[in-house]
Amino acid sequence: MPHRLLRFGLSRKHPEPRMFTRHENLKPAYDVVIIGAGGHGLACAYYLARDHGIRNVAVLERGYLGGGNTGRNTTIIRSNYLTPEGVKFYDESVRLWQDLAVDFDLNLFYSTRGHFTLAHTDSAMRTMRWRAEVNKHFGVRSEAVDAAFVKRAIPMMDMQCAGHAPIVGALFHEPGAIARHDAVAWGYGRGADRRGVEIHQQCEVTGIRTRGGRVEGVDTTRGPIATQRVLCAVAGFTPRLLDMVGLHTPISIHPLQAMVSEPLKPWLDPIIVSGSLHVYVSQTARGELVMGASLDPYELHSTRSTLEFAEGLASHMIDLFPFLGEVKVNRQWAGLADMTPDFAPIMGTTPLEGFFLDAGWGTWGFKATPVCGKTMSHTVATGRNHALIEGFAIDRFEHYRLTGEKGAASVGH
Amino acid sequence: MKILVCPLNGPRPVSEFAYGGEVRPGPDPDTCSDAEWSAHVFNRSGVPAIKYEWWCHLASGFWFIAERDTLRDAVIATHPAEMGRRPLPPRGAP
Amino acid sequence: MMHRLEGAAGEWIDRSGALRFSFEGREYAGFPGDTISSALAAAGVPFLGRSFKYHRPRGVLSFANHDSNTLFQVDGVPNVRGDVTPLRAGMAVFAVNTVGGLFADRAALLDRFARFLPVGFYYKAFHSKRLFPRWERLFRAFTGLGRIDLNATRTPTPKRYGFCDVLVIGAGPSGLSAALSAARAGARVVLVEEAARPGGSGADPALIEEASRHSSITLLCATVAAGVYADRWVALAEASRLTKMRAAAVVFATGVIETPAVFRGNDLPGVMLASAATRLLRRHGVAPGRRVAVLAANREAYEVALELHARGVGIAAIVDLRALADAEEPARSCAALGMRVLRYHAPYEALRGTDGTVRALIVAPFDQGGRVFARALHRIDCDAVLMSVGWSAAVQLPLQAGGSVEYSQALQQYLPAQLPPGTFAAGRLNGVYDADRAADGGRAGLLAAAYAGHGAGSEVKVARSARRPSHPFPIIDHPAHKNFVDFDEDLQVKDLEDAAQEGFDSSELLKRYSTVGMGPSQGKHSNINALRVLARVRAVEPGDLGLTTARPMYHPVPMKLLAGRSFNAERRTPIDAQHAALGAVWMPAGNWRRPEYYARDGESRAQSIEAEVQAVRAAVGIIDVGTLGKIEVHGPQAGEFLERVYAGRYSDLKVGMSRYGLMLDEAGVIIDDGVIARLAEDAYYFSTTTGGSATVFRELLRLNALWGLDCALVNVTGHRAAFNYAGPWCRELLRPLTDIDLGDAAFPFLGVREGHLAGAPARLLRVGFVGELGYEIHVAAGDAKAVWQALLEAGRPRGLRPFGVEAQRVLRLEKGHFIVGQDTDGLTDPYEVNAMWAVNLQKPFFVGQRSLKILKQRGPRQLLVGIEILDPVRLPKECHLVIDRGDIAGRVTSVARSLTLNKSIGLALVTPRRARAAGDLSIRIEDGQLLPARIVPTPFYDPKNLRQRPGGAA
Amino acid sequence: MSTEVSFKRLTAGTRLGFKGAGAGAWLAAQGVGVPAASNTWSSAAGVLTARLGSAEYFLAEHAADAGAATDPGAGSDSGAGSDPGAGSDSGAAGTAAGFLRRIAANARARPAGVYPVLREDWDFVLEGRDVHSVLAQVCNVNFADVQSNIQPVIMTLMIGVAVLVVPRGAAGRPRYRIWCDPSYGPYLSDALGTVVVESGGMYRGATE
Repeated sequence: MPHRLLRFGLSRKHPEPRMFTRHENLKPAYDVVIIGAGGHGLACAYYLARDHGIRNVAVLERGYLGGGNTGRNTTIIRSNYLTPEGVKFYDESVRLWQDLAVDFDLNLFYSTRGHFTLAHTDSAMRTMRWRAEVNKHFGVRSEAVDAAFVKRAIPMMDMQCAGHAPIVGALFHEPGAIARHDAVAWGYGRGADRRGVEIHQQCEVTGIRTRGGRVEGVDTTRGPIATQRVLCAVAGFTPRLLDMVGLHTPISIHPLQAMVSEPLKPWLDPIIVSGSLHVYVSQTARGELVMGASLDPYELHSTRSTLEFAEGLASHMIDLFPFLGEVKVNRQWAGLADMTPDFAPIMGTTPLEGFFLDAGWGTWGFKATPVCGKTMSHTVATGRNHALIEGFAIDRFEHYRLTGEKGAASVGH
Repeated sequence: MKILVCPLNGPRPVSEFAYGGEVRPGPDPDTCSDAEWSAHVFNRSGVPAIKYEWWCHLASGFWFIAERDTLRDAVIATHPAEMGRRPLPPRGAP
Repeated sequence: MMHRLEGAAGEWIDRSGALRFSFEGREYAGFPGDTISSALAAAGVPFLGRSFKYHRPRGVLSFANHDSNTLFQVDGVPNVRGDVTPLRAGMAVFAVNTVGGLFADRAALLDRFARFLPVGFYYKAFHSKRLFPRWERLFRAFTGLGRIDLNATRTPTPKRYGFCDVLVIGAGPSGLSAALSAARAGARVVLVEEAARPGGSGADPALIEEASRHSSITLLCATVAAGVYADRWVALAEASRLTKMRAAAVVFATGVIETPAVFRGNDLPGVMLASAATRLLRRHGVAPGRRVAVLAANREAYEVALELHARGVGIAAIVDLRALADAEEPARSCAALGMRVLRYHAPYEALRGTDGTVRALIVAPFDQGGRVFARALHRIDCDAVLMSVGWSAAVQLPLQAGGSVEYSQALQQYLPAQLPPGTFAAGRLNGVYDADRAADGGRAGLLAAAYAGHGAGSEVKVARSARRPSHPFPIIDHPAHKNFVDFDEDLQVKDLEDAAQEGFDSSELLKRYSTVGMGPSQGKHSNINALRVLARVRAVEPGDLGLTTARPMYHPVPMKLLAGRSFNAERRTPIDAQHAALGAVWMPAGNWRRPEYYARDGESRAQSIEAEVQAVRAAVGIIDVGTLGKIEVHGPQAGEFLERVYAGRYSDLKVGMSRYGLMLDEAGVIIDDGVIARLAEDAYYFSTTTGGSATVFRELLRLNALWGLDCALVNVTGHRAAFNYAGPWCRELLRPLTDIDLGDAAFPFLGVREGHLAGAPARLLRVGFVGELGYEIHVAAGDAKAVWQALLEAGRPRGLRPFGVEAQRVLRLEKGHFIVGQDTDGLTDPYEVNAMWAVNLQKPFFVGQRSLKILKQRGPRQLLVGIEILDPVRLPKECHLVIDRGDIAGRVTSVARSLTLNKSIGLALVTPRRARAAGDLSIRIEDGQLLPARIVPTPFYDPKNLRQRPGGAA
Repeated sequence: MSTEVSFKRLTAGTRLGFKGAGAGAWLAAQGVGVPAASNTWSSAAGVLTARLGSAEYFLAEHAADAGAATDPGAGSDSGAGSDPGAGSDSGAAGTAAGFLRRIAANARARPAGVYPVLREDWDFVLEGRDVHSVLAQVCNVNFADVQSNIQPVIMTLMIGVAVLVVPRGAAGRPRYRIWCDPSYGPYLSDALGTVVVESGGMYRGATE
């Protein structure tokens, strides 16, 4: 047992301070207001305070800390993207991820498991090879592997997928990892809090005040705030915030559902994704199978669950792993995803001076949490887009310069 | 599962339908600016509201227009596709 | 210790039979009608499982599927719910989550270190970069519950759709009454009950009888309403079937779930919920012990005491937590029988006996804040402790349905507040207890029936319970803790307080940090007490904190039930069997399958494909292209329609001629292509890609509905077969088979003609996709086999080979034709693949036209070029990268070894700079080596296209 | 007692389709009993005419259907009050085919607003007392509640395949004609056959 647990046994009172100070009131003004206390917003606050010395920051959250997509996603972390912009960006994120637990002094259960994106057709295999080659070009460990390799790595899987979608190969991404999603928000939140950032939960933004094309302040359910800089990091709710400042983007909202099994003794080490079967699955440190599939087919701003989703996903899980029939699904849930036409985010400065955007996260926002914090804090601090996010600028659509990450999005994750 | 009332086939579960996106009359391509056009092509009104949407009943290939509250996933009314040829009556928030 | 009593009326077991089974390797016997847990309890097995975190011994708690310490491994199936799973002869039952067996669990050591393992301890340590992997391996060795059998096979189970007027969930007193009143009003009723028999917590047998017999009530027992979804769509899970029930109206009669008192040792085997003891006693004739202590905070406590007494079980004492306990019945009878009743006392600690089960209960005077006067401790010897201190409303399903709840101070439970249209609540869930439950059920049943269009509803108002069935704070602190709130996750009061102290002091954050309610029982027995603890910390009322979101499943559902038979709709061309007979090696194409090539004895894959290519180049070949989308458009404005959906011009297309067509989306991106043939002034026939056929046709229907042009679209993809018969000999071979004049004058290149072929009505298109003289032959699906056979036989003497998709790819590559989706990607526009020849920007309008004007100014981001691989042996693969001075300059989209040309050729999308520079470039293959290649003009083969029109230009 | 349901593929008789604003009137002029309402069917002289939406028609021989009337129980179809045409089916078989062929021939003149639709559908009959227990496993439409007296045509999805369903038969002896795209025929035939057999019914598979 690690010595640091001893103090718990030896002290009478629980020797842990609050992770997040409770602030009864808002200050009249802040240097920066971050809307959304999810992983992204908190990460940006953390790096603003730590790396840019900007500590007079308020993070406003309508619900509770980490309660949005940060706490609803299936925690897959990878950098096996398709476009150079994507690969460089997520590779930096994976690099940051690996040191995060130590930075925070908080165990995130960051667990490198290896990530297989299965290919069931030769055209899918072509995409896998494309991704592998681009990844390798930027030093990211990915390989297009054949069916035999997959069989060796995941011997219990039905390579024929019940006969209707035989596996011809896969993209194997060694650094693929999972992490304890909530802890990421808590780690950034605590780190920001300790550096003077104020986190206000149950504080909803009702309006954003502007004058002459620049931000002046934010109205909230707990009163107005004056500020020159606002970061919008509210994946799932972005259009509602943008509507307050009259900005238009391609973002439309679709629910993304997931489900989790009862705890089982570990049997599945790697992360498995199948585009054709619309499945991704990993086994958590608690022994649960966390399973997801593709987006709901139509726009909806509700996190309701559907039976069709559970039916389809269970069916495809059993196609891959026929022995799972008796394994029970414990719980379904859903999050709201900001979808963009090119499956790439929308980040950085906007036509409205002082208003910064961290949005369009589709189904892949969690893995980008650290790099978003890094790049957005730089962007907010300097007013200029960080080099790593130039490909994700809001004006790329107007100029028909989409990023084209679609090919990497298989089922999203 | 959600029920949609198809003007041709009556009430059916949503699994019998394909979603065709919001009904979005565009600007005149001959007179509009590039910016107006790209905005039409790419931008969407992502704010929850009661929207006119294209829906197709798969088994009959029948397209129609539904007024749906995208916040509650409630279909308020359905209309024949012809409605899409004329300017649509305005719709409010849910 | 628990034991079986003499038989009594109404029990569910059949004492004449005996079921032998084993538990942890030891032999036991139970009766038909037993569950696994009841049989083990009857056999006096001291405990049934180990807890999740500390591996503490645990026994029956709820006996109602609400606790996870009675999950078993049964015949290789993990996490079998022993409380509700019927006992079968020969079952081999094991506890889950033990190291070395239930009775010698080495992991039990963890219990000693509990104080070193506070809430969220795993966040506080083990994360040094070097050591975490090692710790993780250790955690993974201990984590999880059941073990799955990797050799288990798939068991397809049927699924069905169900339809009813009124669905009643729960067959207790209120549910039965609801079902009856709805049925009497004329509704078709389905009544579901998760227990094996109706009756719930005790309904009038006459009521049960009547409801079970009623002709318009379908009673489904042992059936769990697992989830309530949109528009009253309810998942009903039986042991081996899922029913998806569409109900016009729903009555929730889900009742209440008994919740434990929280005190040190409340998890010892022998300490259980009073309702669990009642169920064991009534259904299975099992007594909880011989001297039983009852913790009381409601009337039910006294009722259970009387019931046990009547069956000869000794009552050690009734410990009533309340200041003013009931004086009237049934408390009076208990006193009259001389039972010892301690008022205003609370359990301070339960003591463990040598066998690990409860031996005694230490009680003390109690204040309502959860503190006891520890100086006045008092010992009660007992071998069982029943907890009857409160209930938690089963609001999960109403919440899933979209309803809201509010916390009732009077009742100390949540009550439905708003319920969505067509849903109703009844009985204890609704705050109506005791005899009034039936009346409340009747009311709800009538309202539900009326909503479903039967009867006039009901004006009746049924009052909520005047008594308070639940104690506001049945939670007792103890300096040494081990007073458990959550039995799934081993959470003690202090764990929740500590979590709150660390800032996780909203119900959602508390859940996420402490994991309270995240176990297999999803907090059914723990959420309400956790809220009470948190409320005390925050100095608010539980109602101020709000519940965490309720989501499906109500009880976990096996994936096999959700999966059902898992149908996968697949399409076949009419000559699928013929392909198989010819040795087709299949590849998926959309939801079709197509021959990739035809395997022959003594040929490798590559050899077969080469031979197929050579057959087309030198003699004749045939390929089934029936999977292409095939669409007809008829009507005066058919041409206008095509002008709008394709980028090219078609109104000027001569009748009897065809033209290539490129389809763009609004952004100017290439989404599909095909050939458009004009059959008559007002009739066109055109093709789409295999993958795009369904979606393209659907979008065309939408555009037609939107534009309202005078034309009609017909999708004949599945109704027409199509073959491409190509090669220098094809015309000679076709002549004797058809009445169509095939001469160049009568039937020029790109012509389309209708007539007969091999006796069948046929439509022929003279095409050049593979670069030889060739005809696409389109016939009705019903004629396909005969025509295919005739074409094969005609060609045999000339060495015809059927060719597959791979050969076709080589053939078209030699001609430099691109394939949409392979040589283009999700952003490719016509400029980038030099396809502007197929675009007519002068037309008034077509989809994507306006964007092309913008794309022209933007300029291409990549350009498709032909390449020749200069390496004599090695070949790059498709999607290998083009490298220019160390940077990515593009990728290979198609590549093949061409025997015809005796060189390796391909297509590549490269940066405009690189494309214009022409000349040599290098391609990086898997191993990182660079292969030299050169940009060359296309077509590679027959650049003047003479072979596809041997008679010269038409 | 075994389940009483049988499922069989019929050897396809003549089938025709027409589309277009003029189709209804033209068919009427050809002597076809054209249904007045969308998604309903009518039957005369052994020809079943289904109106798909407002301006599309599907014509098929009843004869093929009645031809199946050899197996036990199916005979009750003739008496079926729900289907005026059914009575004449068996007798009309030959003439029906000829009639349809004539219509097809006349259509080649391309009358205005009448567009021929090639129909090569696979053709099935699902019938028997317990037929609804089978349908409930493959389709989300509540056939038990379908008002067969209005002679509805139901376009829906069956285990993922678009089908055209015409309810026939008498009360207590439900009977359904089912058509689907030929490319889905083998799948639907096998999958539905499996369900029928597993439910204890009778399946006569695709007869080539």
